[in-house]
Amino acid sequence: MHIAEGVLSGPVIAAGFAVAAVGTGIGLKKLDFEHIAETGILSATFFVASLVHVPVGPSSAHLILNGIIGLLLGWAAFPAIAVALLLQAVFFQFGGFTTLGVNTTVMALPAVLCFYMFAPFLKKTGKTAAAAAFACGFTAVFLSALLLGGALYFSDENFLEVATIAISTHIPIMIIEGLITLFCIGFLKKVRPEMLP
Amino acid sequence: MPSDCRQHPSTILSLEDLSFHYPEGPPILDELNFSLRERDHIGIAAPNGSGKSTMFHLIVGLLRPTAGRIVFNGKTVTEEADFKILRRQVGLLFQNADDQLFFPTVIEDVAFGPLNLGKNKSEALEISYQVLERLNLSDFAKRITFKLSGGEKRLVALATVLAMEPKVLLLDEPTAGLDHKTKHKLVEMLNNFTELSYLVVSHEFDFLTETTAHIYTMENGKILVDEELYIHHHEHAHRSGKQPHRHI
Amino acid sequence: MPSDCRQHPSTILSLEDLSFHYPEGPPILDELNFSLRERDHIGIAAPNGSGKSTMFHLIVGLLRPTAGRIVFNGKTVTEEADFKILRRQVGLLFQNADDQLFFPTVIEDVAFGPLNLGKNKSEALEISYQVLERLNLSDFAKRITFKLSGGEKRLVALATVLAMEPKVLLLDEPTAGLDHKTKHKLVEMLNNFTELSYLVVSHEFDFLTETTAHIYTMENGKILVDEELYIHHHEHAHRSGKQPHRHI
Amino acid sequence: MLQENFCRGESPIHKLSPRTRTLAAIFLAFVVALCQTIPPLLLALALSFILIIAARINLFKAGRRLLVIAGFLLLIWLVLPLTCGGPVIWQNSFLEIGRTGITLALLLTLKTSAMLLIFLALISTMSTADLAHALHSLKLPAKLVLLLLITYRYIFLIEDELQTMLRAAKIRNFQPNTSLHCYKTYANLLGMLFVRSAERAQRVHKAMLCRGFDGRFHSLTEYHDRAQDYFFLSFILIFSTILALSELRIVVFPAIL
Ligand SMILES: Nc1ncnc2c1ncn2[C@@H]1O[C@H](COP(=O)(O)OP(=O)(O)OP(=O)(O)O)[C@@H](O)[C@H]1O
Ligand SMILES: Nc1ncnc2c1ncn2[C@@H]1O[C@H](COP(=O)(O)OP(=O)(O)OP(=O)(O)O)[C@@H](O)[C@H]1O
Ligand SMILES: [Mg+2]
Ligand SMILES: [Mg+2]
Repeated sequence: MHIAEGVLSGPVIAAGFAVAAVGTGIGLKKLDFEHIAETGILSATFFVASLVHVPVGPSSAHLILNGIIGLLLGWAAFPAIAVALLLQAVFFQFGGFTTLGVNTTVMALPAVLCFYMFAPFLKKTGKTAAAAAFACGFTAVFLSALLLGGALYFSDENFLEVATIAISTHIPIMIIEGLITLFCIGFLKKVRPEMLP
Repeated sequence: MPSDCRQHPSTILSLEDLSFHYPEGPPILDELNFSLRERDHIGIAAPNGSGKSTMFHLIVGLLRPTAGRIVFNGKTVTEEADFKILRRQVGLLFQNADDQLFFPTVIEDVAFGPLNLGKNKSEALEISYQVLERLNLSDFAKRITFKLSGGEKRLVALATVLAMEPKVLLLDEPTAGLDHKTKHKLVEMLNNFTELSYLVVSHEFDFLTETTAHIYTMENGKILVDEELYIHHHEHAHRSGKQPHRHI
Repeated sequence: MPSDCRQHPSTILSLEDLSFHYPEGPPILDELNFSLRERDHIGIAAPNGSGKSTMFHLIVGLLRPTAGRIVFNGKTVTEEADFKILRRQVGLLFQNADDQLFFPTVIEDVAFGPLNLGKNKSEALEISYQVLERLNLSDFAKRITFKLSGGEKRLVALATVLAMEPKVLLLDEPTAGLDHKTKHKLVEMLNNFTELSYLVVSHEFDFLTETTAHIYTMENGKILVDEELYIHHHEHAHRSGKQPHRHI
Repeated sequence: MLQENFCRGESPIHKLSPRTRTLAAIFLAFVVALCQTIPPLLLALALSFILIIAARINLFKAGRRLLVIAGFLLLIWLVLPLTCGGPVIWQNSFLEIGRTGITLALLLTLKTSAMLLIFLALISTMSTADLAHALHSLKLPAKLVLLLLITYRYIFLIEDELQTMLRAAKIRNFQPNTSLHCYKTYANLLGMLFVRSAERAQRVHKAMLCRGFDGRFHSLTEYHDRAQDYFFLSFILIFSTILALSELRIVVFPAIL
C-alpha cells in the first residue's frame, strides 16, 4: 500500500515526515545492537513477502502484512518499514522520497497500534488467540486504508471520492490479511513461539 | 496432441533436442537428448553449474525450454495443463529439503500433495500414513518439520513426493549433508523402489553405483550417455586434488 | 585471572572437562577435553549432530558451557570481556557463508572486522586489500556478495576472518558445496598457513588428510584423540554402504 | 526475480558521485512536489526527459516503469472530472464533466510522471549500497543505514528462498484460488520464511559478534566532489529557482502554457 509521488500536498508531506521521524526515532532507540541483524533480515523478509500475489476472486492482490510486522517487531516496525519502502521505491518506483514519510506512517503506525492492541491476547489459548490474530491482520490494513484515505483527503478535498474508492477496494484485502495473519501466527506459535511477543 | 513419438515401447519420458538458457544468460542446456524407460534407474554426476537442477526443473515445467521438446507417455508436453498432468506422475525431490517442507507438522506436509490432487481429508491422511510407514517414519507424523535434523528432513521430503504416487522420481543430490547412516537408509529405500523409474543427481559416485544401473555425466549442456567418459571424468577429478583413499 | 594452567609450553587453547546442553535438551558435550598447540593442524570428522558446530560456538563464546572451562593463552576465559579479546585472535568460519557475509560489497565486508577492532578507514582498507590479494581475490573487492557463487562466497568469508589477523582458525565444514577446483584452491591456501593453528571440521576424509596432521572424531560428547578409533570409525562407514573406490 | 536494471552504465549521470545524485534527487523531488500549476510542471517533465536521456536509459524501458502509476492515474482521470465541479465543459443527462477536475488530473499526471522519471534517472542508476552510503554522508542515522545495507544484502537470498518454496508447492499440484486452503498454504509458506529468517538472523548476529561488532557502524565511503558534481548541483539549483519563479508567476511563459 503506497501513495505515488506528486499526489500529496506540502502540509501532509510534512505531517507524514513528522510522525515517521518520531516513530523511527523511537524504533531505533529501542533497537539495541543485539537486534539489528534480526530487524534487517525480517525487514528483507517483509519486502519479499509483500511481492506475493494472492488470488482474490478473479483478480489478485499484494500482501501488506503490517499486522504481522507489528507483532514481530513492535516499535522497530517503523525503521523496518521505512527501509523496505525505500527499497520498493528503488526497485519498483513505488513511491519516492517525498512520500516516504506518509507511506511509512500509513503502514507502520497501524502496525505499532496493533502490537499494543492485540499482542496481549495472543498468549491466550484457542479461540481468543485466533480471533486476536485475525483482528490484528484485519485492523492493521483497515487503519492503513483509513490513513491513506485521510492523507489523500487532506491533500486536496477533491480527492474525497478517490479516497473512498481506495478504502473500499481494501475491504477484501482486510479479510485476506486477517486470514493470512491468523494462519501465520498459528504456524509461528507451533514452530517458533519465541518469535511472538 | 497426438501420440506421435513412442520410439521405444516402454519409454516414459524423453527429452528431444532440449535447449535452455536463463534470460540474457549463456546456454545451459544445448540440444540435450535423453530418454528414460520404465524401471530405469539412472545416475548423473557432473560439476557444479552444469545444469542438472535446471534440467529437472524443465522436466516438471517449472522452467520452459527455449527449444526442443519434452515427451511424456508418448505425448509432447507444452502447456501448463499438460505439465499439471505430468507433475502428478513425476515427483521431484529438490536439492534443498528445506525448500520443500513448509507446514508445521510432518503429516500436514505429506498430506498437502494428495489434498491438491483432489483427495478428501481422510483419504489424504490415509495415504500419508501409509507412505510414512513405508519409509519407517511413522513416529514422525506429529513432529515439527523445522526441528528435524538435515537427514530426517530429506526423508520427509521424499515422503511428500511419494505421497503423490509418482511413476518417475527425480532426485536432486539426495545425499548432500547426510551422514553415513542416513545415506545407507536411503540406499536401501531406493533399492526397494523396483517398480519406479528414477533419475538421481549426485556428486557421490559410491552412492550412485549402489543405487543406479548407469551413470552418465553432463558436459556443454548435453548428457553424455557414454560410460567411458564417466571414468575419464573421475580421473580428472583425482588429478585436481582428490586422492583415492589410502588407508588400510 | 592469574595465568594458572600453562601445562604445555606452547598450548594456545584448551578445553577442560567442557560440558554443554541446550536448554532442556540432552547433553551435547560431556566433559570434553582437548588442547590445541601452536601450529597444530587438526581435523575432526564426526556424524551429523555430534556437536562439532556447538563446540566451535562455545570456544568463541557465542554459547556458554554448562560446566568445565576454556583456557586461552594460559588464561581461563569466562566473561564476555574475555571472549571479546579471544575473538580477536580466534577466527571462526561459519558452516554457512551466507550468514557471515552481511554487507552488499566484498570490500565492506572484509573491512568490517578491522574497523571494529579500532583501525581507521585507510588502515582497514589496506589490511583488507592485502588479505584479498593473499587469497587471489583482488578482483572481487567491488563485487556484490550475493552475486558470488557458493565457492567464491566461502573464500570471501575466509578473507573476512583472516582480516582480523587471528592466530587460530576454526573452520566449520569449509568444503560443503564446493566443486573440486575450489576445494583444491582451499587445500593450497590451508597448506600455506604454516604459521597459524587451525581446527577443521569436515565430512570429507580426503580433504582432511590433505590439510591436517591428525584427524579426530567425536562420540558421546567427547573428542576421541585416538588414531585407532578414527580408522575403526572409517571402516565402519564402509560396512554401512560406502565402498572404497573400485575404478582403475 | 529482483533486478537492479539501470545501475550499471557509462552515462554522464552514472559518472556523478552518488551523493550528488541523491542530494539533487531529494531536492528536486520536494521542489516539484510543491508546484501547483501547469507551467513549472511542464518544465519539470522536460527536465526529467533530459535526465533520462542523459542517463542513457532506454525510453521504452522508462515508459514501462511509468505503468506503475498508470492504475492510479486512470482512477484519477475517471473520477475527478466527474466530481470536482467547476465550469462544465461537457454534459449529458447523467454526467457533467467539470474543468477543475480535468485541470487537477492533468496536474497530477504531469507531476507524478516527472517525479518518477527524475527518481529513475538519478536514483535507480546507482546500486542500493551506493544510495545507503550517500544517505549516510547526508546525515541519515548510522543505525538506519546499517539496517538498509543488511536488508538490501538479504532480499535477494530470501526472494530466492520464497521462489523455490512456491515452486515446491506447484510441484505438488498447488493451484492458487480464492479458498481457505490456498490462504492457509500461503500463510504457512510465509511463516516458514519468517522462521528461517529469524534463525538466519541469529546466526548472522553471532557472525557479527565474531567480527568484533559492538553496535557502532563505520562507513568506508568518502566522497570527493569533482567539477562535474558542482556543475550538476548548480544546474539543479538554478533550474529549481526557475521552477519556483514560474510557480509564483514571477516568470511567465507564453500563453499556451
Ligand atoms: N535463476 C537463474 N538465473 C540465471 N542463471 C541461473 C539461475 N539458476 C541457475 N543459473 C545458472 O545456471 C547454471 C546451471 O545451474 P544449475 O543449478 O542447473 O546447476 P547444477 O548442475 O544443478 O549445479 P549444482 O551441482 O551446483 O547444483 C549455473 O551456471 C547457474 O549459475
Ligand atoms: N539452538 C539449538 N537448540 C537446541 N538444540 C540444538 C540447537 N542447535 C543445535 N542443536 C542440537 O544439538 C546437536 C548438535 O548440533 P551441532 O550443530 O553442534 O552438530 P554438528 O556436529 O555441527 O552437526 P552437522 O554435521 O550436521 O553440522 C544436534 O542434535 C542439534 O539438533
Ligand atoms: Mg543443482
Ligand atoms: Mg555443524
